[in-house]
Amino acid sequence: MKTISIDPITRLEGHGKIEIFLNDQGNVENAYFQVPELRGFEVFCLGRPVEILPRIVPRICGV
Amino acid sequence: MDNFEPKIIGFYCNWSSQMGIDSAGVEGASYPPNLRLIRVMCSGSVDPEVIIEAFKKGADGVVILGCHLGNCHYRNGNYNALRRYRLLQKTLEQFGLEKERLRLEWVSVAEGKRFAGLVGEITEELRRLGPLRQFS
Amino acid sequence: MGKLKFAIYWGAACGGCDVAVVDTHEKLLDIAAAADILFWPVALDFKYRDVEEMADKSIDVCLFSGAVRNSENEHIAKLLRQKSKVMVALGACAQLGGIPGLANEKRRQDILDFVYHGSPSTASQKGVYPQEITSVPEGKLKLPKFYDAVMTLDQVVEVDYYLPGCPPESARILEVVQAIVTGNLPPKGAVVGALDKALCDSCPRKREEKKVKVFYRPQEILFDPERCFLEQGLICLGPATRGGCSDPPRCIRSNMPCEGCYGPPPDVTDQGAKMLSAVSSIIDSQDPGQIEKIIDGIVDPLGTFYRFGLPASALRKKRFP
Amino acid sequence: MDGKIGSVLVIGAGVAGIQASLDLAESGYHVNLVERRGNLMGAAANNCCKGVEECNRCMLCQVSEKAFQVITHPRITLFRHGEVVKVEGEPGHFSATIQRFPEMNERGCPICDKLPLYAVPLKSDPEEIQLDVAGVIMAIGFKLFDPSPLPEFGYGKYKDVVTAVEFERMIHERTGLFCSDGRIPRRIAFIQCVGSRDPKIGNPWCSAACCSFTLKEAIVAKEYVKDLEPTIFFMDQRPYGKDSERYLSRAKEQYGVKYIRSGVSKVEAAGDGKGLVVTYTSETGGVSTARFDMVGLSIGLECAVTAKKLSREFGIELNPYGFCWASPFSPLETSRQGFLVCGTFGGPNDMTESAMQASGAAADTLGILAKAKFDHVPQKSYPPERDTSGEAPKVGVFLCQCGDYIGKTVDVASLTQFASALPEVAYCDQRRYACSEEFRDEMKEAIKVHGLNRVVIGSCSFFTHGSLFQETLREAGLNPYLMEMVNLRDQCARVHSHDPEKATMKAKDLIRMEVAKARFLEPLYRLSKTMNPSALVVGGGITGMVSAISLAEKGFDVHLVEKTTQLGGHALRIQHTLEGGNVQAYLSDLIEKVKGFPKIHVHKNSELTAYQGRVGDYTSRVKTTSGEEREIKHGVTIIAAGGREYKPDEYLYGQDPRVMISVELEEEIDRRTERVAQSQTIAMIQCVGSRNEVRPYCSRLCCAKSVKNAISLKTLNPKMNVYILYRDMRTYGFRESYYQEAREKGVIFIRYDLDRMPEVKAVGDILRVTVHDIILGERMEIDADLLVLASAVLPPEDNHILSRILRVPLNEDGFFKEAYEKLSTVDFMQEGIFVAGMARSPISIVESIYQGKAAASRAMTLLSRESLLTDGIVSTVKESVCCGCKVCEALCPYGAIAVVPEENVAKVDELVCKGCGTCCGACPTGAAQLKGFKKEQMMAMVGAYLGA
Repeated sequence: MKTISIDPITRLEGHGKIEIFLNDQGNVENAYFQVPELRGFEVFCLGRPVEILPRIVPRICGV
Repeated sequence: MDNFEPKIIGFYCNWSSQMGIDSAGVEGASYPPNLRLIRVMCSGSVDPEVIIEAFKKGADGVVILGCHLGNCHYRNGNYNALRRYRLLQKTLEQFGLEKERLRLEWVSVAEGKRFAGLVGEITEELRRLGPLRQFS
Repeated sequence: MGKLKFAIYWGAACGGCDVAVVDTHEKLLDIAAAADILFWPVALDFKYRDVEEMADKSIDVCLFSGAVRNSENEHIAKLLRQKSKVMVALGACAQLGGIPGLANEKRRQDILDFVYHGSPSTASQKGVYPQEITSVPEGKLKLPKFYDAVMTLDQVVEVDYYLPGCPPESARILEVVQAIVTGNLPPKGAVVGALDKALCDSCPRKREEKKVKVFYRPQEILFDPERCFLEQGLICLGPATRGGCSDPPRCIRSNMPCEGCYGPPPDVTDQGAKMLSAVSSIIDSQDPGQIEKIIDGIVDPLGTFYRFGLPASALRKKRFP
Repeated sequence: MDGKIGSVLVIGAGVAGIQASLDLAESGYHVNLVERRGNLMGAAANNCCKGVEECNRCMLCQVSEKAFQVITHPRITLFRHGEVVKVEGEPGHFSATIQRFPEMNERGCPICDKLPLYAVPLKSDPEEIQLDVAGVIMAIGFKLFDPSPLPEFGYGKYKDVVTAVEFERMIHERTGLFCSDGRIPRRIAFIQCVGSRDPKIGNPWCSAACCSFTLKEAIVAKEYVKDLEPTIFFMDQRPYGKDSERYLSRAKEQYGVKYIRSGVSKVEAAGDGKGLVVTYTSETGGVSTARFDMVGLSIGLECAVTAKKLSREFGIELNPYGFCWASPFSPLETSRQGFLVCGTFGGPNDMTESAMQASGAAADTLGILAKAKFDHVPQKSYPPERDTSGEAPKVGVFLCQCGDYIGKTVDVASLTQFASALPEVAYCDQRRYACSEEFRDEMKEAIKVHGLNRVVIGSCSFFTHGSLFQETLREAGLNPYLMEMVNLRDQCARVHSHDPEKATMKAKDLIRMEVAKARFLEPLYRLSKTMNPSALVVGGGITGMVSAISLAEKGFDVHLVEKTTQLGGHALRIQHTLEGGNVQAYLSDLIEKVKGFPKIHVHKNSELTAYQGRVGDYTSRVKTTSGEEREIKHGVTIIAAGGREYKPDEYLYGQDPRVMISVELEEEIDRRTERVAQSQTIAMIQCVGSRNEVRPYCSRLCCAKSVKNAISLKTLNPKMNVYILYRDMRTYGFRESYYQEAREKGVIFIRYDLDRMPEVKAVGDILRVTVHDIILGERMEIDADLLVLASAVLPPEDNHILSRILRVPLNEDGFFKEAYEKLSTVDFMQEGIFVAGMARSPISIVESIYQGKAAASRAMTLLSRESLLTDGIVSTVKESVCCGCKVCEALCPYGAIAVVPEENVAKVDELVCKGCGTCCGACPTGAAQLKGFKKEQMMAMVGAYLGA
């Protein structure tokens, strides 16, 4: 079985990776989209004073 | 953890606290040998950056020693120490350091014995808390 | 001399630094005229494999933005280091850990639990967590290892220059690139694209006397737009932050206190320690009770003084005994 | 030399003796200080720090520091265990004979008798010594009243009845508060005026210091035992000192100290054998009892044991109470010329007044001293300092065994070996006594032979021996700041004697840390600042004039700036003192004297408009009312701006012509106005505008003033009804006898409370004063012909302007705030500027006189020098990183660091900086660093201990 790995996915914001598995006929058997990135904003925003949030969350995505 | 010997760094001012600390020796009081003292001119001059560095390098406790409030050789340097220490302590708590690891104590010329008792108490407290493992 | 070869990469980042590069607008063309960009995921179609195939040190300059959050970040950082002559930490995340570095106040497991399970917006009935290796009928899928703590770039590879900011000001990026192109580089290890002086030096606000009886949160008062924030009781990290983001400084210009993204000035290693030292020193009280109360007005010291620099600070991360 | 002697004899090394000696020595004279006991500090040594959270100002720390200065001062010769037996000759040429007790124990610590050796080299002398001195300062102190002969207090009978001084020591020694049987007391009583204000036993005076002292004990006791109920039995609350009123309120409000106005008739054991029962008669006459666990007797002050003997031998007169007699307007001069008195020998006093009198006495002595200055210290020459800047660090480590003190516990041999192997250590040696001359010579030799450029000494305290070893470095041609000390004795060996192994380990760490720091030591230099030998005195009242005369007598130029058209200030309106002294005669005498001095330049109608510079070199601008401006250059400044009286807006003042304030009554008495002569009834109300919410301070002099006026009225017309409505009569010290006299003359004293204030109404022709008589428990109406208000003393209106111009602080009440409330009371934190008189706090004329002299004396410690040397340890700013944030500026207690606007960087005035390093700790960019204690040095020490 042949595998095509698109790593990283480019020309977009964020980190991504696609693994495409081809069968013997060369057709796509299965494809997996993976996101290798986690920063955890959900968690480290917790408990922070509210006025700090507008200064933190823009850094989720700067594009 | 029975054999754990805490490493303690103390910053002491050149005036009342130096006289007090030295008089513990003169009076023949005794305390555990875990404290390493560093002389500064005033408790108000101790830089939090240095304290944090001490924790980073593996100090289990830091104590700042100054003249009693109202009796600073430089009038109010010790108030500065107090303000700085409180905010630093609050910040260090957010770093997960027990607040007992950073102490600010006033020692006067006549308090040699009290100082000896204090070192004993601080050492015991840190023994109970256990080692502050390396941060890095 | 042939054209310089550039690589631009992002680790744990938001892409803001890349946008800052793009924000050089038509000057980007000048860069393109002087340099070939061999690798830039946000803009160009090169893959990791292309980088792997390059000869060592065949890239002249790598601009690396983003912190090191997982094994992939580390792996690529090392790869690019191997292939590059000059490694530049671009932006606060690469230099200091940046906003993603705030995660160092949390346990790794707590982050995973909340994001993949506990968060109210997460619907994961089976409680699926990301796995480093997932077996599928066709083979194995690999995800990078999510580290215990966020690291700065120089905690995993050697860094030649630091270009601070969240994001770095475009004009500064351009200046640095021009310096690189002309070979006009400072000694290794230097911070470039910023000043040696702290931000206050270029702050236009009036400074009178630094004595503060109350620390306010910005929503609590109407403040004087002409006067030093700190003197009004608003915590501004200007005194312990490198200047150079712009003149006048950009947050100050927008009537907001500096939050410290340009990192510590040259003689400071722990920006937060220095800032909290200055902030506590201006408290105008000699009453222990009142001092306590005033300090309680600073609700989140770590998030305030170490907002961008937690992984670069002396203690790096929260300790969980 | 003009034939006079440059040496003074000071008798008694208590607070007053220490202060007088230091002032004189600092002014360049030689002092022979004779003390009967083995230790210094006199009664202050009884003060013990109790280690509660906030300092209660026992002042022991400061007195100890001063005592250290005395011991190590090159111009002070200390004779402990000595007594002056004879003084012959004339002022300027006395010959004194000192006898020393043979049983003296020179090895005892001179600071505190209970400590063993502090190896400070002390001069030893033969048993009888002859000294040539120009003047004598008597500071022989007092004796504490012994309550044993008073059976009613049960002292000596019950173990839990102690004197307040014993109580103080007890808390300290047991580091806590315990009854004799070990229980923690819950209820504790303090009885005031034991042995004071008691004519029956021959002590009619008020001992002045005990009210504040007891207050402190009560607060401290409460700090130790949180649920303690301290009760104070008293007649009048008399903490009259500056800021004492606030302390009193705090005691009541914050600490819940209970006050019972009463007379205590007896203290007995309780029937059940537990505790003590105090029987007392309350103000209203009822007899009650209360039970306590402990009783503290606030014992009074009596004349010193040796007072009689010395007075006989020296031919100085005593007053009727056995204290030293002093002349009314020269309160520090005794009956024998050239003999001065200060401290409690002149009368009951607290530490503050004693220290001020001591400085004043020093100023008075200067007049009879030789002009030659600083001639008692041999000028020493040093080899030229070696330039070590290009050299790699070569550290020499010198270790001391301190006899057995270190050697017994720390393995000095292995420590030597360890130190020798440390990086950059080029030489290491050890001796039994590192401070011995032989070893110091060897040290110098080693520095030369081995080319050492840093020195680490492992011995004892930097405090006691730092200067000795710094001197050794200088003698070896090294900059004295290239030396660090490790206190191996007191911080290691002596405190770890039970564990020699760990002590040695710790010693190694300490040496390694100090060696690591030594690597970063830099040569530091003491700067010399020029001294313009002239003074600016702001205020031409009694205080200012006294200061000016003292300075001019010693040959200094004085610019005396007075706002009004004439000299004399507040005193122009005062006729005589409580003691009967003629104020106007004194004043015109003083004004004549001022005029007679060409050195005193009087600027009337003038105000200070600008002021800049630093100690030794100030430039001021003075502007007259007509707009003329002139520039004055001077070396020091004395603020004597005076005070003013409060013009009440209560009690119909300003509305009814029959209502006046005390000073107006005094003028009318003097003029014998008809309405005073014809008055049948005159009422006075005390504390008008003082001790209230607006002005929570005591104006201090109004009680004596009213008593004085009342006596005058009764003398004019014995039939006149004179009422004084008061809250506490504060006739402290010998003023008490006039209070007594007033009562004997029939003046009626009625006490009122804040919650039931007197009321005044004009009812037809009648001026009706209504007061709730607490003793009778009923309202009382006084129909007065005249009503006199004892109004508060206020700081001058323009104090805040002056404060801003001179950059020295005011307290909450608007008076100038001195460096330390109890000692250093005429100094500011800023060197070169002093304050005296009413500008500082309300005081009497006699007190202004010695305060004026005290300020002059303190000023002369600076003016006498050709130049002043700073310490090498000062802050420095790295301008390339300073951002001008101004955090440092507001912090500096000396005003030594400021941001220069044009450059936007902070600059340190090294001539003003005292090297506390507060700015450095605060500096957010790390630009400010304290020389000798830089961050890299601190980091090196931390790293050396914990690993890099």
